Amino acid sequence: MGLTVTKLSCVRGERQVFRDLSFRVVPGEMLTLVGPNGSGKSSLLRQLAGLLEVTDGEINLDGASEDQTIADVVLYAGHLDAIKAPLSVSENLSFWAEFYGVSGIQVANALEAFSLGHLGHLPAGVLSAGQKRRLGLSRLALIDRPLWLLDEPTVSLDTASIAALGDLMRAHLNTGGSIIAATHVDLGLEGTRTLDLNSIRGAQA
Amino acid sequence: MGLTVTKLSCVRGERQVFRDLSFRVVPGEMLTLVGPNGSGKSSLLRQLAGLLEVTDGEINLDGASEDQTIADVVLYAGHLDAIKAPLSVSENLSFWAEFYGVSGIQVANALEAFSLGHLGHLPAGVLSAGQKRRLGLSRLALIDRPLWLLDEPTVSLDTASIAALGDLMRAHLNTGGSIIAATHVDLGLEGTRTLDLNSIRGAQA
Amino acid sequence: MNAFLSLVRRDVRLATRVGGGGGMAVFFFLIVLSIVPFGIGPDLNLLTRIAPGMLWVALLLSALLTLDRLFQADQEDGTLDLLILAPQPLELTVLAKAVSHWLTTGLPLVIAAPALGLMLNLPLEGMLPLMGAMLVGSPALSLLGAVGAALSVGVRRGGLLISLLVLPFYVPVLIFGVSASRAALVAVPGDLGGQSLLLLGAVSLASLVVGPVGGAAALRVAIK
Amino acid sequence: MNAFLSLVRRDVRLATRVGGGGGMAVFFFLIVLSIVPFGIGPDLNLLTRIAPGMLWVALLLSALLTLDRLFQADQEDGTLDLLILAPQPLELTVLAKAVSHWLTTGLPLVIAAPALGLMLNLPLEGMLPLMGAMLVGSPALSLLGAVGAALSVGVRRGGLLISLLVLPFYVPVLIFGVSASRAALVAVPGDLGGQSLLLLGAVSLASLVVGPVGGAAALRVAIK
Amino acid sequence: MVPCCPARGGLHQTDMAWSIHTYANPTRFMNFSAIVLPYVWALAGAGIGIGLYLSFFVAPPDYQQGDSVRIMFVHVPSAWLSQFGYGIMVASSIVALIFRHPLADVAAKSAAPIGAVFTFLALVAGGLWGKPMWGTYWVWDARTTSTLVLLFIYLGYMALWATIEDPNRAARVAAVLAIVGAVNLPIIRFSVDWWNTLHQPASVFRLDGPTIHSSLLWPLFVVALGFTFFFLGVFMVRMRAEILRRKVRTLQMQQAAG
Amino acid sequence: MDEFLNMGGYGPYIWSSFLIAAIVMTGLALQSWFDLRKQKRLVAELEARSPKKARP
Ligand code: HEM
Ligand SMILES: Nc1ncnc2c1ncn2[C@@H]1O[C@H](COP(=O)(O)OP(=O)(O)OP(=O)(O)O)[C@@H](O)[C@H]1O
Ligand SMILES: Nc1ncnc2c1ncn2[C@@H]1O[C@H](COP(=O)(O)OP(=O)(O)OP(=O)(O)O)[C@@H](O)[C@H]1O
Ligand SMILES: [Mg+2]
Ligand SMILES: [Mg+2]
Repeated sequence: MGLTVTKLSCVRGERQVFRDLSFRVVPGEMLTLVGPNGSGKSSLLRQLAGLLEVTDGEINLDGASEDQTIADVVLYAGHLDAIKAPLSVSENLSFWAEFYGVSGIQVANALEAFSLGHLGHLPAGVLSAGQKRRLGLSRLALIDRPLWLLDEPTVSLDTASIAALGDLMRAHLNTGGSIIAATHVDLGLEGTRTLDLNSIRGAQA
Repeated sequence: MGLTVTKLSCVRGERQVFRDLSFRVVPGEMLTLVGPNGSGKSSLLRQLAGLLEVTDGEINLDGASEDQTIADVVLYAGHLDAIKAPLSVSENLSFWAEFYGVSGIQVANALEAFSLGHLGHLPAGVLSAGQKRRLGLSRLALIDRPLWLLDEPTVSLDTASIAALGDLMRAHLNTGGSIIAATHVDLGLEGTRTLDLNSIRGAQA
Repeated sequence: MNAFLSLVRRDVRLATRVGGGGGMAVFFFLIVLSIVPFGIGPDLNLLTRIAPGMLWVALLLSALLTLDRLFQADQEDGTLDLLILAPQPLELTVLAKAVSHWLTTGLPLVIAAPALGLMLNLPLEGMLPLMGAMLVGSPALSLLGAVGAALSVGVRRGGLLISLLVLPFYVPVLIFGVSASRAALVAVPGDLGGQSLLLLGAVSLASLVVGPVGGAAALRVAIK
Repeated sequence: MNAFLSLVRRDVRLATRVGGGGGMAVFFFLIVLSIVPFGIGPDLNLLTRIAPGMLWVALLLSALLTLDRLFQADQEDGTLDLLILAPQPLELTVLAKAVSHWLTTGLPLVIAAPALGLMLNLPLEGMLPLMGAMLVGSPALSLLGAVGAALSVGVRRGGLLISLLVLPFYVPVLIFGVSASRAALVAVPGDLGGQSLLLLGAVSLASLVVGPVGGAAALRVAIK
Repeated sequence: MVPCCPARGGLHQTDMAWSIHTYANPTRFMNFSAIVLPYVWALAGAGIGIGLYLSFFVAPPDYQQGDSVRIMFVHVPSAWLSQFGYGIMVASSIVALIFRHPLADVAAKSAAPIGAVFTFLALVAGGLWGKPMWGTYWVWDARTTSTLVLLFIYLGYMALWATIEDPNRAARVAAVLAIVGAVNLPIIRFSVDWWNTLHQPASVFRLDGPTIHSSLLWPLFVVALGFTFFFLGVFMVRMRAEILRRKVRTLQMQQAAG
Repeated sequence: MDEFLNMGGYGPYIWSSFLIAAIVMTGLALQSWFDLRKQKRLVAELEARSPKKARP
């Protein structure tokens, strides 16, 4: 699924975060958002997901059918992991499977993608920071959506998990999916394009 | 301020996280805790700070006077930033200055240490993830304590802020302070020792 | 439908895990009811007279106390974003939240009402109509409450704010509910009880529309 | 002392920023008071009779509704860890939290009580004693409440749990409070109002110890 | 020889610590309770059986209250045990907090539901007694109110246990509540006593100790003894179940980790 | 017999109080016992699954 962004602007709390941002992402491509803190990476991702108002400009899905909205193609993984502490690890994921209409058989596989299988029946509240993050990310392995929007996905992950995430992202790109990810660390994925929000801002200032 | 840890064990939710951990940190030294997710880095830091029960073993301050407890020498910066969204950036920091008995004049300097000076009057709730983190870390520049316990301090920070943090830590070590920090990324500080919690666990199994 | 049910199931399970589910609501109810006599004095006649009203006010309050976290908890841990982005229409999602709220607060109180009524010396033969009125009216509390909870998403200390937003809308439920219960219990002449019950049902039906639609609209605005 | 005051100041400021501080509590109070007549019917005599009790019950409820976030909010954003590690004794910290809770819920209600009393048709000459009783009794609500809030730190959906934990302890406050107010308002023969007031003061004094000590103990065990 | 002494002292100390732990040892308790339980049940059965016989066939009707006085044989032992249960809870909680006695929090947790049940029974039997005696099931007077508050504290205590996932944390937190509750209990009782004299002086009925005739007192003691053994029996069963529950949790956690 | 059941007119109160006590106490005892049995079964199952993985 491709995405074309034209002259997008973002205003938060009456302050212009960025302006006139235009870019394209084609299927199979990954775009990395970089820029210093506060340059608007998270804001852009939320705008793309439809979770933040678009002040100006347009976001278009390329090759989407008439009745498909952005919510139908996007999988968003933000700063927060959307995990319920009192539910067990697998209950957490099973819920999302059911809610997004995915067969429950996938849950075990998705957990295994981030080596969480042996923790399945623990209450999610006792997980360590990185384990929580991995549980959140395992939704990527569970729900099949063409466009991933990832906000600093590697935070708190150990090396093995970063590698697992890299594998998952590579597989997603290879099957024609696309990814837009904000990050301060290098994910080690080859052939990704980078969008520096700071330079945009510089241009605007 | 030095610290000697003898045969420390940690049990969380009836599961042994680590056992028989012994190490020393001398003044001017930094110890980096590494290990995969769930190996007990955060747990160890909370035990050292006195925020988590010590199942077994001992934690002793070297060169502390009789009536000094760990709470008197430690500055803890955990996963959470301890920031109140409705208060402005400088109000947030001023409160901690007053609460820890630091002169209010220092607040502006501490904010500048992480280039937050120009954001001082904004409500902290509108900060970006990295800006929030920087506000949390600016307590390190504000409150003068010999022992720093840092849990993944670089999360969400951009390159410039990581450098600023590095400078601050170096200065702290040079004045005889000591640091114990858990992290998955290299902080680029020379002459630090590393404690791999995974190898400890391996030894125990 | 599957998504709807899974959300209801999850929320009920969450409520059960954290707060003992309906049990907690009944406990609270019990405590409120028994604290009132401390306040207004132990005159049993007086208590019986105001009992139907007290039952309803306590029902209202325990709904209010739990509304607070209805969307707030989901917003704080990022779940709300994903609920909004999911294939299920947001209106159904709000309905599911309201249903699970009712299952863990309204329904247990309806079931416990006779026991509580006995404590207040209410006549036995009035219990069934009382339960009926509460059964018909209590869904409206959860449904209307969902709108308030959605409006105050993102505002910390939502508890009091929600009360302020929601209480005015609760007034009709309270009036018809009390009058339906009182007619059954205290035997008011005429058919007023039945009429109140009808009106109560109408309010509930209306909030079956207003709740999900209003709640979804409020969420969409609040999240952005 | 400086640390103590700065914590009180911060908490009051926070309450003012997010919830309009005391204003919100007064609004809530007003709404509860105005909803009760709907519940029990518009009999003015009856209302006046139960007015002191209602004022106290509403005072209790608005204290309860706000207790929830007393430590929970600080725990969720990591502030609590730092409060515990700070040089100030934890008992004083708990006291400061209770004081700011009282300043933003108890005190505004005490000040607003005469206006609310007028709404309920209470005699004018009883207002001062009523305010006195509320002034003496309401700190106990915040202080005892702090223990409940500390006990339920880290428990999600703590709202109802706190009510369950705290309400039994509120019973003496309620009883003496109402009896002191009623004696002043309804003119019961004898010096019983004064005696109740004394007992109310005793309860408040006792909770001045129990609150901070118990709260700090609870926090220490709850955080670990 | 000399370096031996401190070592010995040390050994002795650990010995003592060890011996404390052995008596507190859950395994020891499991063994001990398995042996004692049948006798406890037997005593409970005998006490309640004989007590019932005495209270229905031997005890005479009261000269004032007639046969209704027989409700006393349920009501009063239950009321006593409701306070006995809270006493056990507080004592165990103190031990749990101060000495970290491994069995203490198990004991405190197990006592609560039993105490709550007897509080409930005292309330119900009192209410059923009240209808013929006072003309109503319920009055808001000193004893009734303070007993109700006791039930609430029990319920709050149990709710706290039910809400906190980690049993160790739950134990410590609940212990604080139990102890704080104990501080308040006499205050509540005292205050309510006083409150009653203001509002309900007339309707309060009280049968003072001396007026209970020994022909009623004897059966009462026998029933009360039977109830007490019943309490202890259920108490031990619940403690056993609780110890096993923790073992289950530990095993589950270990299998998760391993 | 009738007279005994009647208890001088107090029969319903007396019998229901004794009955409720019997039911509640038996219920408590049974619930406790069932719980104990359940825990025993769980321990046995778990120990069967991981034989001799004794706690250090
Ligand atoms: C629901 C109502 C009632 C409650 C909650 C209640 C509660 C209690 C409690 C807690 C005790 C134990 C006091 C102590 O020794 O510490 C007690 C004792 C007693 N109650 Fe009740 N009671 C109720 C109704 C009644 C009624 C209606 C009667 C008789 C007409 C009655 C007669 C007695 C007697 C004779 C004793 C034992 C004597 C004594 O220890 O003072 N109670 N009750
Ligand atoms: N509140 C808790 N209750 C029970 N167990 C817990 C709790 N918090 C953490 N644990 C467990 O303790 C272990 C260590 O957790 P900890 O957070 O210390 O790991 P960590 O090394 O900091 O990991 P990360 O790199 O993910 O931050 C984990 O296995 C985790 O499941
Ligand atoms: N809720 C909000 N209200 C008003 N302004 C906001 C809000 N959230 C963020 N901002 C502002 O928008 C700007 C961009 O924030 P954003 O979170 O998008 O940055 P970011 O690039 O993700 O930074 P980081 O690397 O720190 O995550 C910042 O200046 C921030 O102050
Ligand atoms: Mg960001
Ligand atoms: Mg960690």
